[in-house]
Amino acid sequence: MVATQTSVDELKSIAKRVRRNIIRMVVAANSGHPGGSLSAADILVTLYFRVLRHDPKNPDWPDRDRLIISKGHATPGVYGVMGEAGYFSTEEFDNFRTPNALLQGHVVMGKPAGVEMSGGALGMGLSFSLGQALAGKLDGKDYHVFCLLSDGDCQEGQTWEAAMAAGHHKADNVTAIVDRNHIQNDGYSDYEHFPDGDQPAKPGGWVMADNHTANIMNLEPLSAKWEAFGWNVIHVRDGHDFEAITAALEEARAHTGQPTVVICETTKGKGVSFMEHNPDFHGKAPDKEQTEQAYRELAD
Amino acid sequence: MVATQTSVDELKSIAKRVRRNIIRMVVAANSGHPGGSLSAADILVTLYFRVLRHDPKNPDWPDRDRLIISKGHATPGVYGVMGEAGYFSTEEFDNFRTPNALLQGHVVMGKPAGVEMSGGALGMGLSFSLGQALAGKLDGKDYHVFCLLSDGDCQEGQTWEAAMAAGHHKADNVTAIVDRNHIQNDGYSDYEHFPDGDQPAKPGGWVMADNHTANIMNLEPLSAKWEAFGWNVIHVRDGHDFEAITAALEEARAHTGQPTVVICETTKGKGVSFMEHNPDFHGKAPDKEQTEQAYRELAD
Amino acid sequence: MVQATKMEATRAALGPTLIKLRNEGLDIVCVDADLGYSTSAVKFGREFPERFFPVGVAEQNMIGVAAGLAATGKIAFCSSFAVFAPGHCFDQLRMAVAQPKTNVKLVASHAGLVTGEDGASAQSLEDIGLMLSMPTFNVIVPADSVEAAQAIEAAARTDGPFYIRTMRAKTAVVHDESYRFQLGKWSRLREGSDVTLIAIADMVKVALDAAELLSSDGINARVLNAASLRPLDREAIVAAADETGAIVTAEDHFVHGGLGSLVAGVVAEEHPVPIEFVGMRDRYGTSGTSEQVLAFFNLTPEAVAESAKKAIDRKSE
Amino acid sequence: MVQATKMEATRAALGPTLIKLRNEGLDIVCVDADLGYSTSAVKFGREFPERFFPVGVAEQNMIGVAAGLAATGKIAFCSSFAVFAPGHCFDQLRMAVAQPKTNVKLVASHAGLVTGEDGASAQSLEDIGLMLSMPTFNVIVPADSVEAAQAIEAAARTDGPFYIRTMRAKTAVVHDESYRFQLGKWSRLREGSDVTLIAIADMVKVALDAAELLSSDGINARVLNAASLRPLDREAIVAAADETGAIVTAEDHFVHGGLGSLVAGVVAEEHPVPIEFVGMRDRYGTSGTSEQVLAFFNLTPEAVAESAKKAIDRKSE
Ligand SMILES: Cc1ncc(C[n+]2csc(CCOP(=O)(O)OP(=O)(O)O)c2C)c(N)n1
Ligand SMILES: Cc1ncc(C[n+]2csc(CCOP(=O)(O)OP(=O)(O)O)c2C)c(N)n1
Ligand SMILES: [Mg+2]
Ligand SMILES: [Mg+2]
Repeated sequence: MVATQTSVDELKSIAKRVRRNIIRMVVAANSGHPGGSLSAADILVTLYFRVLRHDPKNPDWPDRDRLIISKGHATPGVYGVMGEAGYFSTEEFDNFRTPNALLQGHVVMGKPAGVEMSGGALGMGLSFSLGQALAGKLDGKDYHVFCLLSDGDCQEGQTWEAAMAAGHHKADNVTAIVDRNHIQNDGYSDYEHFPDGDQPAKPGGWVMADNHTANIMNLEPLSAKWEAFGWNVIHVRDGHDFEAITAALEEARAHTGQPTVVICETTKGKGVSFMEHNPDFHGKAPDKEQTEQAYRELAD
Repeated sequence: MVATQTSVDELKSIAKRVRRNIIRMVVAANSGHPGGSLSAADILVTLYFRVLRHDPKNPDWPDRDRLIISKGHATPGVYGVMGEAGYFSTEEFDNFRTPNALLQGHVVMGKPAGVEMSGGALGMGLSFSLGQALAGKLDGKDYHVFCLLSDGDCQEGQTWEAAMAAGHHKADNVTAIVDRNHIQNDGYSDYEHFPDGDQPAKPGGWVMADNHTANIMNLEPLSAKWEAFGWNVIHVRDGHDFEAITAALEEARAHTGQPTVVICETTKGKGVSFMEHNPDFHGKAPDKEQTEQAYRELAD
Repeated sequence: MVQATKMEATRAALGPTLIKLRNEGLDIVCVDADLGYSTSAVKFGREFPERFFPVGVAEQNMIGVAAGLAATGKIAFCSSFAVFAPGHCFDQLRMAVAQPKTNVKLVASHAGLVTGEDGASAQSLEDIGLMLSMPTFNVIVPADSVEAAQAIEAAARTDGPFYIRTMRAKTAVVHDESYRFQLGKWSRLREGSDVTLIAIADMVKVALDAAELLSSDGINARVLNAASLRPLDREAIVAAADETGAIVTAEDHFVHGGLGSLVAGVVAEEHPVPIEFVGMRDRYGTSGTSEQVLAFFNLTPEAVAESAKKAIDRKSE
Repeated sequence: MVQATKMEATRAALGPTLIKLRNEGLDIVCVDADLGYSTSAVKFGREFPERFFPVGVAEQNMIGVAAGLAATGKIAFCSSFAVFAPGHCFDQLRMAVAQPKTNVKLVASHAGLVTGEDGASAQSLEDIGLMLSMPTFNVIVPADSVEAAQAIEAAARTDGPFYIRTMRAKTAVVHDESYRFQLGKWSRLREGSDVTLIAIADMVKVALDAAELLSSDGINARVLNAASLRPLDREAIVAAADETGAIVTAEDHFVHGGLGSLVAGVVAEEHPVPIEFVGMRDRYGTSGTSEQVLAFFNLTPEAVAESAKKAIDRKSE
């Protein structure tokens, strides 16, 4: 099964459903990671409904494209779209994060079928993706391996080990996608969210009055880093624009001689106003009132 | 004690003695790492006899410059020069690598006094250096931290974590020095030692008839990598030229606002003809005949 | 069940204790790998920005930077989740801290199954084993918030490597304010002569509850809180073997490499008696609330009481 | 002393065995982190360049790449020194191999004090503990080159994660060619009823020599080669406790977390008897030749024999 040419209107309506699924899951579990799920939702929808060569009814299809979720905490987003794509019954959403449930807190390989790798520890996805890509070349298969990375993933040294090796092995069948939302666990990655006047003299990050950290670890110039590690770089200024994401991923697939990274500028918490740009909702469920508001904002 | 203005002629003769010390130690122990010791010897001599603010009689002097040996296997080179600088009795050379000896196989913090960090596992030195540099800034001290790295160090992800953090914290009191000899444990890092015709189609390294690996993991463009991680880069085309090394290290010390890396192109095994460019002598002692030849070549 | 007056997360002790100690003049610095918000370390960072060093999600670098800071004479704290430190930086702990004995204090939170909903990847069941494999590390597992604060203070005031394991979930406060934590000394929370229950962390309260259950069956169980795993309280173990003749260990961790192995080793060397091990064995965790997960894997007062009866039955072996 | 016909390094078995298995059609690939020359893995790479993937000095990536290869159906071998893998990539082994049970085989050489001259940093005394802390990993410690080749073959032919620990130094070949390695089955190299010596790797020969010493004192020591640590041969341990009433374990590794803890755990659960533990405890290694270092730390036939006598004396306890 090759990915369908879903229209932008359809994608929009799927993405809304996915966002509602995200809220449904974290509310059911009263825990989980909505922020990074919402920021990645449009990327995931584009992948599953436009780009990936996959078959939800045959998740082990050897010729399928692979999608490796390195930011393994973003399960509400991942399950939210896989459920829409038909990988499992959407009733499972309500058992999210319960003992032995199909939908565990962090991604688990094969659970549900179609999840390629276990995760939850950042920095590991790109190595695994490279292994799958090298296997594809060895086996003469033309599948492509996509790997979804976060800000934090790009701070782990293992990602740079993998980046270096992928460049060295000219693994042009790997595409890294960075969900660049500039917010992580402790607070803000860099100055992105701060007016100039807020930048204190001390370099290297500081804790603000609300206990969130500012300028945790700046990744810029991020494109230059990937380039220096041998990668083709595509920068998507709006990581919620389906056409832009699609174009970048198709270009990445077509590029030969080196791997490609697609850096998508996104908004953490995208689509739920009080979660947007808000580190509080990195790993927390909304309360009752907030939930109602979220559903209102995400109504069709 | 501030470093002396040792003349180049003096440095040359010290470096010869250091190289003889290296041979003496690995022969006494019948093991150890001559290749990477010889490649780093001139850098180490320049540091200890020209650049470092240090006092061999007061190795714990709080205001001393720090030299962190990340490539912790290069002990013959490190001890070889520290012995010449007067940190311990050179008779200790003959006990190298024996139980409880002062001179252990890999560097051990404080053993001999003056060794700043324990090592032997690659990739760890730059993080430690950054910690010392941050402490220096906090304490209002003007010491400088130098860190000696190898090819292999630059392949470990931790080095890039540390590089990113040093750039982020604007740790301009750290200087990384890369002993770029293009040879590591399994063989050759990259195509440096190969005429063009020898490059096979398979990217990413291959094993040659003599069981050495070619093109293990290319680090180039290495300068671009450090620049993208926020560093000032100085490239020394001949890492055995005392004046060039001195100039680069002084420039590095003076540079403000960001850390500096000095990439020194060196020859593994430098000074002993049959060890030069030869992966066999990464971690092996010469036999009797070879030893005699080495001493002949290293005679004053 | 033993009534606990208070429920508090041991992880919450870190930030406030570090602030207190810095205010008392200790040369404390803190390195953070993007989990200080969760471990409470950021509170120290808010008070002392120049002494707080974020390094991003990079545990290997966190340990190396802490060791470098410590090597200049500072007391270097760092924190993360127990699953990432030691797990993600074991070699760094071994080389930059354990072997040279640098003055680094790793306070790792979110340990054990009780971490809960994130599931298997997040539930550290091996961190004690990893840390005990580095012989120069002191290893402390506080049972409650009172002990956690005291253990952190002891670590700061004692030169050398320390690992302190804390919990995400609120757990029962089993010590009152008069309690004094001592390195190498286990507190005896209940007297008893028929069997000894030796427990750590959240399982201390479980063991106390088990002792209540046993007492209604006429069995007197001694309960020890084994917070100080290194230095170990060998005397308490030998006394348990000598005086009660049967032992149960209880831990929210793998038995192999953890408390179970420690106790079994001493008993085999000093006075062989039957031991029953309550803890995790052949599998990883699963998602769920703390309560759900502990029940799912049978880390309950009932299971501990059952094991105690079995151990007592085996005395005649 | 028992006369060994041959001395061979167990690490040398890797390359040739992988070549043989690939020639038999197994879908083997190999990932290398710049130590394949030392672990003998490069021999496979020379024969099968398209199946050999150097990644540079980057153990974390090595494990991740191997797991990715394995997930497509390949048998993914990787090798390093025991001090770097698991030490430098523990979390990767846990998340990418142990939890999802990917078909990755880690063959780590240069284990133990016998690694010798490089000293403490290079002497892995904790790798078994780390690997046993991942419950889905099979953990095999071959005693000699004959067993090493067979264990590597068994790993290749058995689905799931395997850790095989090999040695740098040449060690005595204690099995003849008729020996057949079995997962979960310990070989009994010597009969005896007074005490059981349970040993791994280079310490198997040491235990055999100790048994010789003991026999001259009229003591009959059983000697077991505990190569298969997971799956464990519980029956052999229980039989040792039942039939000989005293046990000595001997390992070139820390006692806690290693063979000693494994045996102590089973004995405490099944049949408490005195155990004496020969191995490393409270400190790291030092430089020296294999012989010098083993003697320095008392991992000798004499020490094992002494411990056996002590264990026997303690039977009356
Ligand atoms: C190795 C590792 N260290 C620490 C964590 C804890 N952690 C979970 S999410 C997170 C940061 C999340 O921010 P980011 O990586 O930017 O993800 P996103 O914003 O896309 O959700 C951290 C530090 C982890 N999962 N893995
Ligand atoms: C983390 C780690 N992995 C593997 C090794 C084994 N090892 C020792 S030296 C070496 C490579 C040496 O080459 P290089 O780093 O270029 O050092 P140099 O040429 O300067 O001697 C390797 C892989 C190590 N020391 N540390
Ligand atoms: Mg983010
Ligand atoms: Mg080199």
